[in-house]
Amino acid sequence: MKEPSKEPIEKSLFEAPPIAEQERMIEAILFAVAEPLTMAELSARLPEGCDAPEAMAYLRKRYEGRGVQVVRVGDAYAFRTAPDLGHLMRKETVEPRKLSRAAIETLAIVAYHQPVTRAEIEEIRGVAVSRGTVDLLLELDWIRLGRRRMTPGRPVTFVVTEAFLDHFGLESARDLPGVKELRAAGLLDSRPLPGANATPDEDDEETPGQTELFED
Amino acid sequence: MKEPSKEPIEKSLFEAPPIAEQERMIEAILFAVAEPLTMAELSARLPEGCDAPEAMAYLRKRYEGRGVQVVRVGDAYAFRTAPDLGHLMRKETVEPRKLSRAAIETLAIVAYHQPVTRAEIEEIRGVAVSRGTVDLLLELDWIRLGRRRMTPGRPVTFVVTEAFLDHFGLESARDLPGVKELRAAGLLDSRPLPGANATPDEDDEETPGQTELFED
Amino acid sequence: MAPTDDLFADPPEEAFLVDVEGFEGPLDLLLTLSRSQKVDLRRVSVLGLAEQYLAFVEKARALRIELAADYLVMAAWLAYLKSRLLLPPDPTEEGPSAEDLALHLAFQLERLQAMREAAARLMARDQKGRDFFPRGAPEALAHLRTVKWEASLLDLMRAYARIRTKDEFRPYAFDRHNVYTMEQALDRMRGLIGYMGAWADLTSFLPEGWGEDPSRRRSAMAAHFAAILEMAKRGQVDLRQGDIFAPIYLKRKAE
Repeated sequence: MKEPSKEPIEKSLFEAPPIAEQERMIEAILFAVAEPLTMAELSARLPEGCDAPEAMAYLRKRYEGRGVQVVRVGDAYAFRTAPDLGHLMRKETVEPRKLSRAAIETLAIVAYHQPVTRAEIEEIRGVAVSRGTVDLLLELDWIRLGRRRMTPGRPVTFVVTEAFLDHFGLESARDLPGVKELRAAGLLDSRPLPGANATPDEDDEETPGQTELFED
Repeated sequence: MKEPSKEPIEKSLFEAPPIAEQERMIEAILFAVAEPLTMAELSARLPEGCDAPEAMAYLRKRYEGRGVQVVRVGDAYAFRTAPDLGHLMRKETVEPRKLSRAAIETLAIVAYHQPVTRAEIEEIRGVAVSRGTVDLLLELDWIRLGRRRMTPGRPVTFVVTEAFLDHFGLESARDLPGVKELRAAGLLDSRPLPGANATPDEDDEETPGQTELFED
Repeated sequence: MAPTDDLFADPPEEAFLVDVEGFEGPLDLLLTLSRSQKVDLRRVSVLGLAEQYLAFVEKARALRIELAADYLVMAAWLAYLKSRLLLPPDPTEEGPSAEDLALHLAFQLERLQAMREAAARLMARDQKGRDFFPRGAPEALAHLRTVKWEASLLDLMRAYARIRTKDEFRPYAFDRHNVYTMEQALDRMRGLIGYMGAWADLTSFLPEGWGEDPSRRRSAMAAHFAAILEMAKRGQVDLRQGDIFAPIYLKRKAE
């Protein structure tokens, strides 16, 4: 495996660095060079008289069990992350975030009225629908574009997706409870505060205080 | 320096890996990237309960004198090849952009006097700073905008970046060559021309920032 | 590194003038001139320097070399400083003394010189990509920050309910506009029945303006259907329907 060393004359002229120094050298080269390097390429970079294979043997030994390792790629060498630590390179964090009121309302309108145009959504909500809201729902793959409406301007329509049904555990959008059922379920408060727009979400939830009083 | 560890309860729930393993982990992460990483960024990738600063201390020690080393850049850390081995990476050497004398001096003035306004740079060099010079330094990501000076006109200031520190192998602006001597000699003071006929820009009153930076 | 630096062992003035472009402004020129005094910058004779500078400007003028405005501004200022330095201090004059001004100029030169040296030392440092290197094949540290949008079916239904509720919330008022009552239909049918001959489709009896709009049509249809059922019960009409959902026919009952 050893490289045929240079002629003895040359060797005596150029004193090769100690093997520990050679090891340092290939460590630095292997680190800095983008591609895996063959022994010949490494040797070419080392000073005269160096023994790249021997230095490499030391280096590989040194990195055994470390967080990075010297691996052989074909007939070349490279530093690689230890396989058991690969997961550290990919950090996944999931941030749960509540869908904004505008987004959930827009989604609800699409679900209940599909196919529905943006103008119709705005009419039902009574406020403009921001591009961001629609984009987010599209990105979430909860709504998608339906057929264009055959009316002047041929506006696009929105419909809910399979992913939407999947997420909300529905067989089809038709399974969504109607207004009557919503009311029966107590979800439709028929006595909203005036200016219901401004009331925060929490107001729509049942006030737990009351039922608590009567339970147990 | 130690990070405040998690509450003991949590700590017992999530058994942190042994310190040697933590060292391997930060070794792998730091090795993988080209840019310096802060302790916080490292910690975020380690499992619960790890002590990144302690692991870092071990790691730095391990690489002392090696072909690659852990260097500190501002608040961050990075692996870099040992400077004495640069000659082995001739092929990797990126021809440094030829900087004009104006650009080099402007860079030095920003580094030593930061935060510094354009008027102050001009006052020191005795010549107008061309827009191209500042743009080039900004583009190289060696300087960036600091806070506006709280003087009439609220001029912008310039400071050096972490990329600057990284490029010149500096831990912090305090390690600039000769900075202590210059400060002791009063040559980093912003001393306005005595009398009324001062420089047109009145913003070089007192600049508390620049001394603060270098004070320990 | 600057070509001008070499000129100063024995400054040949011609070279000076040719090289005026090489100066980075009047302060740089002054700094170069001050070196010819071969003293520590702190001991430089500002008066001598002013004279050197003014001589330089004179020479340039004689050679019809155009100097940039800031060189001339500096010349004017130095001429002023020179006269102040030469004359005995005028006690009535306000502002900084000539010595203060001279000291400041010396400070500026020393500071510029210091920054020059600092710049040179900075550039002489080991530099990334030249003397030391980052990882050549960096791996991407992925930080996949996935936002999981949370919305339950309940949220969805509540949202919808909220919208609908908003619509419904108005003072109670019966919607007479779109409702046709059975009483109205009965009155109407009683009036029409006298003219009836053969079997006729119930829909042909719907009043004008109630056949188009679906909700009005539905209401009118229901009212008329109820009305004819009532009439059939009273034995006034016969009803017939071929099939489920088929048109309903009615005919005046033969007496």
